[in-house]
Amino acid sequence: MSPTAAKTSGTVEPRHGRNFAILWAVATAIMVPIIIWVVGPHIPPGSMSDNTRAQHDVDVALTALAMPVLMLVWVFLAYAIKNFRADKTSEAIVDGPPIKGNARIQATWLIVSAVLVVGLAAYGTIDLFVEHGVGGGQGSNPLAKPADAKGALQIQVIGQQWMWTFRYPGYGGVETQTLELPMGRDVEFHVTSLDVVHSFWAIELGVKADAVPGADNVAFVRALRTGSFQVRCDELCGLWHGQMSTTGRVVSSAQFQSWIGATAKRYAGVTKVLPPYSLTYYPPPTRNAT
Amino acid sequence: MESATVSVQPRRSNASAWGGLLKTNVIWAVVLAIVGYIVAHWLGGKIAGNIAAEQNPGGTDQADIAILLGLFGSIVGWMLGLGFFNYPLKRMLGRPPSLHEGGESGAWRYFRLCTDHKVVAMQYLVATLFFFFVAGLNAMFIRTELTSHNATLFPSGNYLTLVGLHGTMMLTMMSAGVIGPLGNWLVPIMIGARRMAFPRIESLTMWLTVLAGFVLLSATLLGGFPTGWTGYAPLADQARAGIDSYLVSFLLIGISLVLVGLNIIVTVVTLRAPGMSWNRLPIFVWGMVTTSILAVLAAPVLAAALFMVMCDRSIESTFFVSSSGGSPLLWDELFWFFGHPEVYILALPGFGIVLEILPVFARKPLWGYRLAVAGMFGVALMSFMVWQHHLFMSGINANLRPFYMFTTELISIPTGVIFLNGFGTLWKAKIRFTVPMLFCTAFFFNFLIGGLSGVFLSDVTSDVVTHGSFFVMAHFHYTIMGGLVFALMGGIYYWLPKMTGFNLNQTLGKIHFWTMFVFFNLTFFPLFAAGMLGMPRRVSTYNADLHTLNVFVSIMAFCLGLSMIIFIVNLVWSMVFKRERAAENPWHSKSLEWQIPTPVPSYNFEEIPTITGDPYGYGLPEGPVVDFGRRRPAVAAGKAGA
Amino acid sequence: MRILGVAATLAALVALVAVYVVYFLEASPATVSTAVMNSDGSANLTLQVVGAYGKHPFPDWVSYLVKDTSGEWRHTTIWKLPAHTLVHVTVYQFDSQTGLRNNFLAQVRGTVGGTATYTDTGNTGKGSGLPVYNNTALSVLPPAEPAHTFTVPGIDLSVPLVGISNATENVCGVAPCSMKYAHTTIAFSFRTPGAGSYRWQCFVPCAFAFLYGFGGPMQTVGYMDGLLDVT
Amino acid sequence: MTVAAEAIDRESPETLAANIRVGARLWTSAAAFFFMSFVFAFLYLKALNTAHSFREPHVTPPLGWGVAILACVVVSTALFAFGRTSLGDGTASRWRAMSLGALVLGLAVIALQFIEYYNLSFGATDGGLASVFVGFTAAFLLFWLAAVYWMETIWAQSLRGERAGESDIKDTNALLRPNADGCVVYLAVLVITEIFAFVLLYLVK
Repeated sequence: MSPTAAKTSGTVEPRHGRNFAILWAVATAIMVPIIIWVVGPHIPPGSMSDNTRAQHDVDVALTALAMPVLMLVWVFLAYAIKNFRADKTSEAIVDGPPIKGNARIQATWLIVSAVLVVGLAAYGTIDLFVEHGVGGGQGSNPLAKPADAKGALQIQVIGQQWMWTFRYPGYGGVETQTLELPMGRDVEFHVTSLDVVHSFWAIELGVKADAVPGADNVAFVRALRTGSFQVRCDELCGLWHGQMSTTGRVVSSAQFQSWIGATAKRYAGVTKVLPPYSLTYYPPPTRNAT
Repeated sequence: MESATVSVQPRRSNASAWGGLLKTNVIWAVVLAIVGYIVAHWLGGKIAGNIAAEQNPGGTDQADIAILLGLFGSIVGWMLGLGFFNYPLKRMLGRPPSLHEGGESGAWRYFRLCTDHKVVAMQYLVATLFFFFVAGLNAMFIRTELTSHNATLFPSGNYLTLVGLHGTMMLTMMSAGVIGPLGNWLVPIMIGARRMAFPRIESLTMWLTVLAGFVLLSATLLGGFPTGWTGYAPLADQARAGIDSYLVSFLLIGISLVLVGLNIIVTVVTLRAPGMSWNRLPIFVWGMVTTSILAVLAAPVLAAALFMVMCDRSIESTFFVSSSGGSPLLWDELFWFFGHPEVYILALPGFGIVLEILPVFARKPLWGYRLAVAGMFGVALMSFMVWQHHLFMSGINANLRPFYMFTTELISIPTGVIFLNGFGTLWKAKIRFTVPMLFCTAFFFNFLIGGLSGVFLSDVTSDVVTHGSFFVMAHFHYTIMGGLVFALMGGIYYWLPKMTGFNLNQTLGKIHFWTMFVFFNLTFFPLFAAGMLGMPRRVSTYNADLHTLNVFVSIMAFCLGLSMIIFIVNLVWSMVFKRERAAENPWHSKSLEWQIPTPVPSYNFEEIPTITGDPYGYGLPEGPVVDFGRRRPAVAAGKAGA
Repeated sequence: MRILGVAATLAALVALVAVYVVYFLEASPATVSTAVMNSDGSANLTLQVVGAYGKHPFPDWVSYLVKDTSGEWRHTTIWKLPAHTLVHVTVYQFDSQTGLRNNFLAQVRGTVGGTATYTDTGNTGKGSGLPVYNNTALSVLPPAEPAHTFTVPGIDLSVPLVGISNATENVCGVAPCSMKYAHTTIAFSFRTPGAGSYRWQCFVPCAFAFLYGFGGPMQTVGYMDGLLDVT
Repeated sequence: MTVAAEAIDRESPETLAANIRVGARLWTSAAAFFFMSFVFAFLYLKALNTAHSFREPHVTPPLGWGVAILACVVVSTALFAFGRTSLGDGTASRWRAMSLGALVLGLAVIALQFIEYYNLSFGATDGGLASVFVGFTAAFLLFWLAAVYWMETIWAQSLRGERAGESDIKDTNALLRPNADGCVVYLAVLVITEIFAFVLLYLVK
């Protein structure tokens, strides 16, 4: 029961290394352009804001970068399945060549993957700063801010079971259940929650920030064109988590001014009874009957 | 280890089949668990009444002290019924330590505390597969609900309970799914030992896992739980009593993971046969060791976090209540500090199985053995340094994000090493595509997609889109189901003939493989798109324009479910009806476990063997890999299977 | 023998699965027709909200009840309503005041005229000191006074329901409550949207003993959450 | 009697001693990671200080009881650790006295902790520190109970002495010392934990 290695027969073994390398190069050369120019434009999340543009570019870049790796494995598997098969016609167990390793290949593999990883991390980090956080929640002290962060429109997003409301501190702290924001102006979202953890996901704007009670989570966006976008809750928050959604609108600056003016007037009565604007709220009760 | 052979013939226990009924066994365990619940619940009601009469005015659903105590009471009853308290009590009375329990023969040993590691492994296999299919059934329900973009089929709360049960049960049972059955069965045999280091603890982990599964199911009787498997506080503080089942169940799994990991590490360190140097240790054993390191160190953090939620719910502490000086972020940090190693607890065993099986069917030595071991250790150690990538959007200190992005991408280096090992082994090989080999090949196909999608999630920019969406869900199904479950299936097809002594049907196996492979990919690949298009996880309502996609996915998921039924049919047909005797070494492997008789005698080795060669010495003109001493164990010496 | 064993196991498993499925499907309360049609094509919907349901399985849970077309009080929160119809809602509210988590919900939204009329016959206790509403139309209710809200986020309808004074002694304990107990009456009208299923809920943290007052009945369809089944 | 135990020879204590040695260290590291979570919880909640209610003014853990518990934990461990050095070298009376002392003090820790709970001027609801205080001490109590059990089994076995043919292990008395050594490793980590707990919960302002 110890089959011996296959004796090298008279036939010349094909040059597997070279063949495989060629196949891989060809497959990669086909796939990368397809990803960039054919698939790429359709990769979400579109181009409604600066964030989604950055996210789209990164997703295309990562998909394109994944192709050489994907092809390496797929082409290899296909090549191995085709070429490295045991003789099906014979019952005898034949061993392959006893190659136990190859230090050079191992070192090359490690170095190449390390270079890739460092490159990816550097790319990701630079992108994160250049794109001022690309719409992700950055906590209360955002690291990367847009150039004119002081002039940004502040909107507070308040999550509660199960509804989003929005406060505009620049307009008397008016609170509404609909989200509208002007096109072409930096917006600074302050996301917080009144009860459990929610996550504010403005899908077409490429904004996502967890709403944590007692915490202020800042995310930036600059909308590039008008239209409507969806807001969904992205962190499981109880019974109506799946229904905790609303539709927001990006409008022109003038339209925004008239909308916010009308809203402030409409809700003047209730704005008077709202708590003063604050980055976090701790409304009672913590528990009833304690 | 010195040892001398005494008599080979085991004395049969003369206890009749009915006699076993009266001894400690699982029937008593169930009865006493229920009694334990009732008694402790009553007691808890009294205590709670004294502590805070105001808080629990006869409420049926809010008496968390009583319910938690009841669940702990059922644990005590369960262990009492199985006889786990007998030995500790004897030790308290000063009786000397021993390694084995009495009465470990006959069919009853499968239904009680048994110190034979092969019996425990079979118990584990049945239990984890049972819960795997229960959880799979939940997945079918979830997919049924998602055929409509409005919540139509299940009431909203019930849907969340289904999602939570599916996630928690899959995660917990699959954590134990390889290390339990295959780890317990193979590790001692592969290293040339007769037993695990702590046989009673081994059995305890198995029975705690079973109890954990049933406790989790009991959530349905207590109002369900709305949190999914991540149990985010303070939603967990707020939820109805069903969440207590989740907490206790996960705690049991945590304890079980610590103990099973501890047991395996100790076994490998101390019980290796002479000649089984660290350099010769089979790669599967290395996979188990690295998994065990994660289990021992990560699960206690989970236990602590669960303990805090229990405190919040019962004595109303405020660990996660931000209006009273706590913070939900504390749960996020602690849970994911456990949670990320946990997902590697679900990956490393797969690496081990695949790299163990590949050389056998490639007829080549494992390529780059040391690098593979280093890769596994790299994954294990680095998995403790990446957890905050689950919290990129959570509003914790944003300055840390570049660091965690870097470490997360760094972990792909040791993971990539596993691919290199696999491919080096396949290079110029003489591959035989048996059923186990098919599953191993598919492992590389699936796990690659899982890994590459992980790069998207590690990049903060891309994570803003994909975090918490179906993209994540597709990603981890590719790594856990496409990776671990495929490897586990390969392992079952590979080792089950040895474990039970009966062959599995290869034709059905191939049908199972191809249906599972095709429908798995058709189910989960479209979900990447669903996530990127804005479908959050765990919702029963989604945008109408994703409807067609979801209907397609659901149909494919049902087909995937059918392929699992093929697997069950194969198991039942081959093990119960056909019962075709398995050969001793049907795959012509050189590893130690295939050199001993089938079925394996209860003492494994008559004499502790001396290891004389590499388990992967294919193509090498080496002698036998093991020296069994004076006698190779007689084939018909014991009856381990059945 | 083996076949019998396998068949028995299979039968047991199928039975278990069936029980499991039924459990998950059935826990929902019944859907009832609730709209009493008027001659002008509008409909009437009559509700009551009680502070404690008073019966099995959760006697201390707060709950909504609805009058079905035959005039019976039913304990369900899934209500069938006709589409594109003016619905006149009358709520008899028997629970005491809790106050809002988010005061924005003190605003009446989405009703015809943007107001609701409040009638308060409950503040009978000593020292309640609260204004007594008598058919008062309000667009903002003082945020400490709501006992509940009736809110349908999908159609932007939200009405805060004023509570009876906490000093009231004549409190109803078992549903359905008769009008002899202290209660408030809230009336408003809204237009139903097109066909579909719309979730509604209460936003006042009125669940006893749960964190943030928002567990238990607040997260259970049949108590403080429900569906408008618009057809 | 089991198949395995009969078919083969009784096990040698050397391997079992190694099992206990490695196992005790692993169990101890698991315990250390468990308590690290509470240390983290303390530091994290203190740093966040949500709603300025990490430390409510009236939450002052009673220092006296804290010192008493810490002293009992330290002295109990010390007695057991020193007592075990004379385990089996013929001076059994010293071992018996010291291990009995360790056990009594170990039980005293549990009693003192309950007395402290009973006399607490605040409840677990009173903010972050109060929560960590109650959670940390309760979790410590559970692990300490396990330590007392472990000490007790060694003590009980040493009192009872070896009787022939009672176990499937050759010389069970030879396991006493490795077992006690393993227990001391665990106790040492519990002492370190208790010191951490004491400093964080009672002293840090």
